[in-house]
Amino acid sequence: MSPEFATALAVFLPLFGAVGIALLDRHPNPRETVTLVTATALFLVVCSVAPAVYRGDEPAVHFLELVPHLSLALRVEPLGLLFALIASGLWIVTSVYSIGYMRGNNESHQTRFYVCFAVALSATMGVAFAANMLTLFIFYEVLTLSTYPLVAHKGTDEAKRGGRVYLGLLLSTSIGFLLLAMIWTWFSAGTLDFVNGGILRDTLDPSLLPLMLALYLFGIGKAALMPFHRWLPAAMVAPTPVSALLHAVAVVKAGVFSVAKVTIYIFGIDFLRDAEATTFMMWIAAFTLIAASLVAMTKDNLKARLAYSTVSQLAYITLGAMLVNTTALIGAGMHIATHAFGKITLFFCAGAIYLATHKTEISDMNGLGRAMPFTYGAMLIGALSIIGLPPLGGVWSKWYLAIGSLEAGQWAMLSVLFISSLLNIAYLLPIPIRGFFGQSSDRGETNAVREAPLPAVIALTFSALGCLVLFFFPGPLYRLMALVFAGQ
Amino acid sequence: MISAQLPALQVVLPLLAGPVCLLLHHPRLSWALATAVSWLAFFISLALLDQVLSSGTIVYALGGWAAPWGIEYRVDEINAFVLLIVSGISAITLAFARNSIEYEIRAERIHILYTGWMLCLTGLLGITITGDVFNVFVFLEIASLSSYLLISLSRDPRSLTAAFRYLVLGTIGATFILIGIALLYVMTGTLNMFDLSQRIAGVSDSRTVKTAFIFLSVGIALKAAVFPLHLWLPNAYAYAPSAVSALFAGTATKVAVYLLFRFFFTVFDPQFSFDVMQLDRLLLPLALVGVFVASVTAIFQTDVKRMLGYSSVAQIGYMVIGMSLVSVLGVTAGILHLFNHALMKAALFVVLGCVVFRIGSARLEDMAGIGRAMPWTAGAFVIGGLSLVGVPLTVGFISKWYLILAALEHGWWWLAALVLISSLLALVYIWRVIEVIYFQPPSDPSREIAEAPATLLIPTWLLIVANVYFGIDTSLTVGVAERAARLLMGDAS
Amino acid sequence: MEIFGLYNYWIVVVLMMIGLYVVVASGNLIKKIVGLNIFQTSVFILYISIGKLRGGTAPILLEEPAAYSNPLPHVLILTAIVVGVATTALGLALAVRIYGAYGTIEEEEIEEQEN
Amino acid sequence: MTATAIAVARIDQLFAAVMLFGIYSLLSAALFVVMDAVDVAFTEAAVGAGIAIILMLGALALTTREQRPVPRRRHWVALAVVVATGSGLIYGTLDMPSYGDPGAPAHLHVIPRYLNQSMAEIGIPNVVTSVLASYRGYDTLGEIVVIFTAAVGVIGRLGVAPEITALVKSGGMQHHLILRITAKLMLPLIMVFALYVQFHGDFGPGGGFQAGVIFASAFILYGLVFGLEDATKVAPPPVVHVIAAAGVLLFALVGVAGLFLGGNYLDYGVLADEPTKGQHLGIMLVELGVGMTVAASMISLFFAYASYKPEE
Repeated sequence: MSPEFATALAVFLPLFGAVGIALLDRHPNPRETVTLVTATALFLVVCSVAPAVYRGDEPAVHFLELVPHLSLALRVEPLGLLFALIASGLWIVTSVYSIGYMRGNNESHQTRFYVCFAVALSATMGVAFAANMLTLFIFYEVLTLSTYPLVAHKGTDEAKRGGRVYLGLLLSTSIGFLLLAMIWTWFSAGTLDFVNGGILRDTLDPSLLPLMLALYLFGIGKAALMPFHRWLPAAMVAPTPVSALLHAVAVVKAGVFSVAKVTIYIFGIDFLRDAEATTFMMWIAAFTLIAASLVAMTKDNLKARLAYSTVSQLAYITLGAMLVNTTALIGAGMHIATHAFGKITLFFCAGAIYLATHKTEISDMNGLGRAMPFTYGAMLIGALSIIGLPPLGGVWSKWYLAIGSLEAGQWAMLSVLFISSLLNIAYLLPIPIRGFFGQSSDRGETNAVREAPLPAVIALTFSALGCLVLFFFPGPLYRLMALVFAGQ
Repeated sequence: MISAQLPALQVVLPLLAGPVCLLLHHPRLSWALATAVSWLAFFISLALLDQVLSSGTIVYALGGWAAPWGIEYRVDEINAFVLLIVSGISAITLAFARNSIEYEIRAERIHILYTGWMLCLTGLLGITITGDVFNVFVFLEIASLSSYLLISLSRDPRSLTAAFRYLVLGTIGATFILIGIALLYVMTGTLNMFDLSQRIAGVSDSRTVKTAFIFLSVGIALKAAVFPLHLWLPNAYAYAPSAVSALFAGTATKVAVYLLFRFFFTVFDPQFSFDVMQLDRLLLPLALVGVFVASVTAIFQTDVKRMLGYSSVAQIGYMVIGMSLVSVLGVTAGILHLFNHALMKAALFVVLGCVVFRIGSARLEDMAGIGRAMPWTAGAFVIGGLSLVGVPLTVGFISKWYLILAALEHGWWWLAALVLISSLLALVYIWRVIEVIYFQPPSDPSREIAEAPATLLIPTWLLIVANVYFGIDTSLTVGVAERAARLLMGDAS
Repeated sequence: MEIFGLYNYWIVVVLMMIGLYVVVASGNLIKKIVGLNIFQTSVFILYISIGKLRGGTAPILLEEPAAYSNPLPHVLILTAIVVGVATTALGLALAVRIYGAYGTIEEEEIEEQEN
Repeated sequence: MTATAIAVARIDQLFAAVMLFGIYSLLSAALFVVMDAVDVAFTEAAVGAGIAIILMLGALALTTREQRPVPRRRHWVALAVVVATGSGLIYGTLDMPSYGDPGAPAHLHVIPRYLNQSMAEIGIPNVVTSVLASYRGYDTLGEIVVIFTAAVGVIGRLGVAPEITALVKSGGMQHHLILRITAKLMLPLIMVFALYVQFHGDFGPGGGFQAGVIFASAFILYGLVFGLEDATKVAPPPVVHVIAAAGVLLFALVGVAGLFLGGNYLDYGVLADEPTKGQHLGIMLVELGVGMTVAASMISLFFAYASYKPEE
C-alpha cells in the first residue's frame, strides 16, 4: 500500500465503516464489530503512512479543483500525522468503551450514534491531512455537523439547547471569522496551500497582521478561546464516549491543531515573530488559561469541571503557538498528545462512575474510589498527567512550553503556566482524593457499587497506561514535532 | 439547418405546447407533453450555450427582418446561461410535479395548470432570449399573467389574495417598464437593445433618459422582488402549489434579476448606470438592509414555505450586492448566485412539496419528527438548507466565496463580514426547521407517515445532487459566469 | 426650452398619476383594477403622443407622398391594449373568487380574516 | 378627461366609477383619432369602452357595488407615491422633443424604412398592419398568447359550469320584443362588419384584433338578449376553447412553416414564390389567427363571468 493511497484511504475508510454500520441497523453485534474493525484498520492505515513521514516524505493526494487554483487535496506532514495517530488510536479504545457504555446505559438511536461517530472520525482524518486551508475548513465543518447529532443525542430540551449552543457557536465563528480570514488570505496571497514558512509574508500588510491573526484564532472556535468557549461545556450533554473522544480529543484538538497549522504554514512563525503580531492573542490565551481554571474550580458537576479544564488546557496549546518559537511549538504539539491521553482517561472515568452509580456531582462521589479501584486509579494517573507531574507524559509538553516561553523572553507567560499548574492541582486532585478518602453520607449504597462493565474498565486502564508510556518514550513524539521545523 | 433555428425553437416549442395542453384536456397527457417539451427546451438551451461558447453571440432575426426594424433574438453568454437555468429547473420540477400536483390541485384544473406552466415558461424564456425591449414587455406579461394564474390555482383561498396582490404590483411594475420604454424611444427612436446601447450614449445626459432609467429600474426591481419592493413575494410563494413555488423560486425572479443586469450593463452602459446615476450608492445599502430584514423576518415564520419566500428576498439581495460592486468579480458573483440560488431554492421547495404530499401542510409544527418517517426527504432538506447557508461543497459556498472576494477587491472587508454574518441568519432559520424535523417528537404519534414516493424523491434528489455537484465542479458555472461578467463589463480580455 | 410644446405630456402625466393614486389608495379590489386601467390608458396616450407628427396623417400609405404619423407606437399600443384587457380580465376573475371565499372585496376586511 | 379621471378617483359608487371609466376610455379613443392613431382608437373603443366595461360590470354584479371610503392614512401614502412618481415623470419630459416635432429621433430612426419601404417589401398600404403583422409580428404573437393566457386564467379560476346556471337568467331578455328584433337585425350586420374589418385591415384601419372584438361583442349581445343557454348552444364553451387555442396555434404554425421553407421563424416571404405574395398570405393567416383567438377568448371570458356560481 503506497503512502498516498493510505492517506486517501484514511479519510474514506471511516465513511465506508459508517455505511456498513447503517446497513446493520438492526443487528447490534455485527454492527459493533464493524465499528471495531474499522477503527483498528484505520489506525493501521495511519501507521502505515508514518514511516514515510519519518523519512521526511510528505505523501500527497489531489482530489479535484473547486475553484481555479483552489483544490481539495491532502498532504501528510508530521504535525498532521501526530494528530491522526492520536485520534485514530484512541478511537479503538473509545469504541471498546462505547460498547460498554451505550449498552450499559440502554441508550436509544445507537446506530445513528455509531454512524455519526465514524463520520466524525473521517472528518478528523481530513482535518489532519488537509493540504490547504480550504480542505481543512471543509472537514472542519463536516466535523461540526457530524458531531451535532451526537451532542443532541438524547433529544431532551436540555440536549437540544446544548446542541444549539454547540452548533451556533462553532458555525458562526467558523463562517463569520474563519471563512472571512481564509478568503482574505486567498485574496492577498492567491493560494491557501500550507507552505513551510507561510504564504502571507510578502503579501499582507504587517499592520493588518494582528487583525488577520485574531480572525483566524477566534474563527477556529474549536480551539475554545474565550469568549467563544461556551460550546464546550454545552457539549457535555452528550453521552460520555462523545465527550471523551470528541470533546477531549478529536474536535478540540482539531481546533488547536488548526491553530498550529495556521501559525506555522499560513503565517509562518518567522513572519509572526518579526512582526510582533502575537502579543494580543497571547494574552487572550493566557487569560483563557487562568480564567477557565478558576471556573473549573467552581464546578461541582464532574463533566463540567473536566470541560473547563479542557478549555484551559487548549489555551496552553494556543499559547504555545503564539509564543512563536520552535521549542514552544514542539511543546504545543506534544501537549496535543499528552493532554489527549490524560483527558480521555478522565472522561472515561467520569462515564464509568455514571454507569455504575448514575452520579454526576463530585460532592456525591465521596468514598467511591474504594469500590472502584481501577477507575479511580486511572483517574489519579490522568489527573497527575494533566497537572504535569512525573512519571507521566504531561511533564514533557509542559517542560517544552516553559522553555519556549523563556526563549521568547516571556516571563509573564512562564508564571502563567506555573500558576495554572497549581490551579490544576487544586481542581483535579480533590476528585480522586475524595474518592479514596472521603466519607460517603450513605455507606450502604456505596458498598453496593461495583466497577463499570468490563469494556469500559479495559478502555480506561489502557488509556491510563498510555499516559505512563508517554513519559518513558517521548522520543517518537519529539522527533515528529522536530521534523515539522526541520525544513525551515 | 436546425441548429440555426434553435433560438426560435427555444421559445416557440413551449408556446405551441401551451394551447395543445389545453386541447388535450387530460391531466396525464398534458403533463407528459409539458415534460417532454421542457426537456426539449433544456436540450436546446444546452446546445445554444455550447454554440455561444464556441462561436460567440448568436443573432437571430425573427421574420427575417433585421434589427432594428424587426425583432431580433440575441443570445450571448449571459442569457444562454439564464436560459439553461430556466429550462433546466422547469424540466426537473415538472418531473416532480405530476404526483404533487395531482395531490394539491383539483383534477379538472390540472390541464389548465400545465397550460399555464408552458405559457409561463414561454414568457420567461422569451424575456431572456430577446434583444428587443418592447418584446421584453410582451413576454413579461405572458409570464406574469400565467404566474398569477398558477399561483391562484392552489386550493388555499389565501392564494387568491396573494395572486391578486401580485397582479396589482406586477402590473404597476410592468406599466413602469412601459413608461421607461416610451421615454427611451422618444430619445432614440429605436427599441432594439443593441441599437439602444449605441444611441443612448449620445443623449445620456438628458433628463429624459435618466428618468427612463429610473422607471425601468423600479419596474424591473418590482418584478425581481428587490427589497423593499418584495412585498408580493412571500405570500405568492407560500400559497402557490408546491411544484409551482419551486418553479418560481428557481426561475421567475432570476429572470427579472437577469433583466436588471441586462439593462444596467448592456442597454445603459455600466458607466452611466453607476457613475452618472450612482446606482450602486442606492442599491448596495438597500440590498444589505434587505438581506438582513428578510433573513430576520424569515426566522419568525411558522410556515416553512413562507420562510423560504423571505429567504429568497434575502438571496436576491446577494445578487444585487454582486451587481452593485460593478467589477468583473462582483458581477461574476451575482450571475453565479443567480444559477446557484435557483438550484438551492428549487430543491428546497421541492422538498417541501414532498412534505406537503405526506402531511398536507408545510407548517413548522406539523413537521415535527418527520426525520424518522421520511429520512430521504429530511436528508434532502438538510443538504439543501446547508447549501443555502453556504457550507462548503455546496453551491452556496461558491457563491459566497466569489461575493466576498469581490467585496475584498474593493477593500470593503466590512461588507465581506456582513455577508458572512447574514449567512448565519440563514443558518438560524434553516436550523430551526432541522431541529424540529429530527429532534421534536411528532405532535400526533398515532399518525402513520410514510416516506414520499420515488416519483417525488428522484427529482428532488436530482436537484440536491446538482447542488453538491456544482458546489464541487465549478468549471461550468464559474467559467460561464466569468465570461458573462466580462462581456457585461465590456472587458474583452 | 419649448415649454409649450410639452403641455400635452404633462396632461398625460397628471392622468397617469390619478390612475396610480386610485390603485394605491383604494382598498377595493375592483376599484384598484379600474385605477390600473386608467393608469395604463394614460400611458397609451403618452405613446400615441410620441408618434404624432405635426401635419401628419394616419399611417395608411396613399398614392401621393404625404407626411405620416409614426406607426410604431400605434403598433406597440395595440399590443399593450390587449395586454391591459387581459390583465383586467384575470384581475377581475380573481376579485370575484376572492369575494366568493371571503365575502368581501375590501382589502382590509380580507386581511382581518386572514390573520 | 382629467375631470373624468378625478371623478373616478373620488366616487365611491363602483358602478358609476366603471361607467365613468368607460367615458374616459371613449374620450381617449377620440384623442387617438386626433393623433392619427385610427387603429388604436378603434381598438380602445372596442376594448376599453366595450369589453373591459362588460367585464367590470360582470365582476360588480358578482360582488358588490359599494366601496368603503379611503382611509386617511392610505390617502396620504398614495398621494406621496403619486407626487414622487409624477414629478419624476415631469422632470423626465423636460428634455423631450416637443409634441409633434418632426425632428424628434422617434421620427428619424427606424421609422423611415417602414414608411418608405413597406409598400415594396410587404405590399400593403396600412403601415400599422405591416409592422404589426410582419416587421414586429412576433410581438403580436406574444400579444395573442397574453390574451389566451388570460382566457385560460379566467376559465381556470371561474370555471365554466357544465349546466349553465346563469346570472343572466336563461330566459335573457327574450320578452323584450323590440330588443329581440333589433338584435336579430343587428347581429348579421355586426358579423359582416367584423368580417370586413378582419380582411380589410390591410388597406384601412382594422385587422384581426378589432374584428375579433367586434365579433365577440356581437356574440355577447346575442347572449344577453337570447339568454346564455341559447348562446352556448350556438357556441358550446368547449368549441370556443378549441378555437382560442387553434388561433394561437395557427399563428405560431405559420411561423413554423416559414422555418420549414428555409426562412427564419415568422418569415412570410418564403411562403409563396414571390416575397410580397408570401407576405400577403402570411399576414392574412396570422390575422385570422389573431381574430380567432381574440373572439374566442372574449366569448369564453363572457361565458365564464356569466355562468359563474360561487362554490358551495
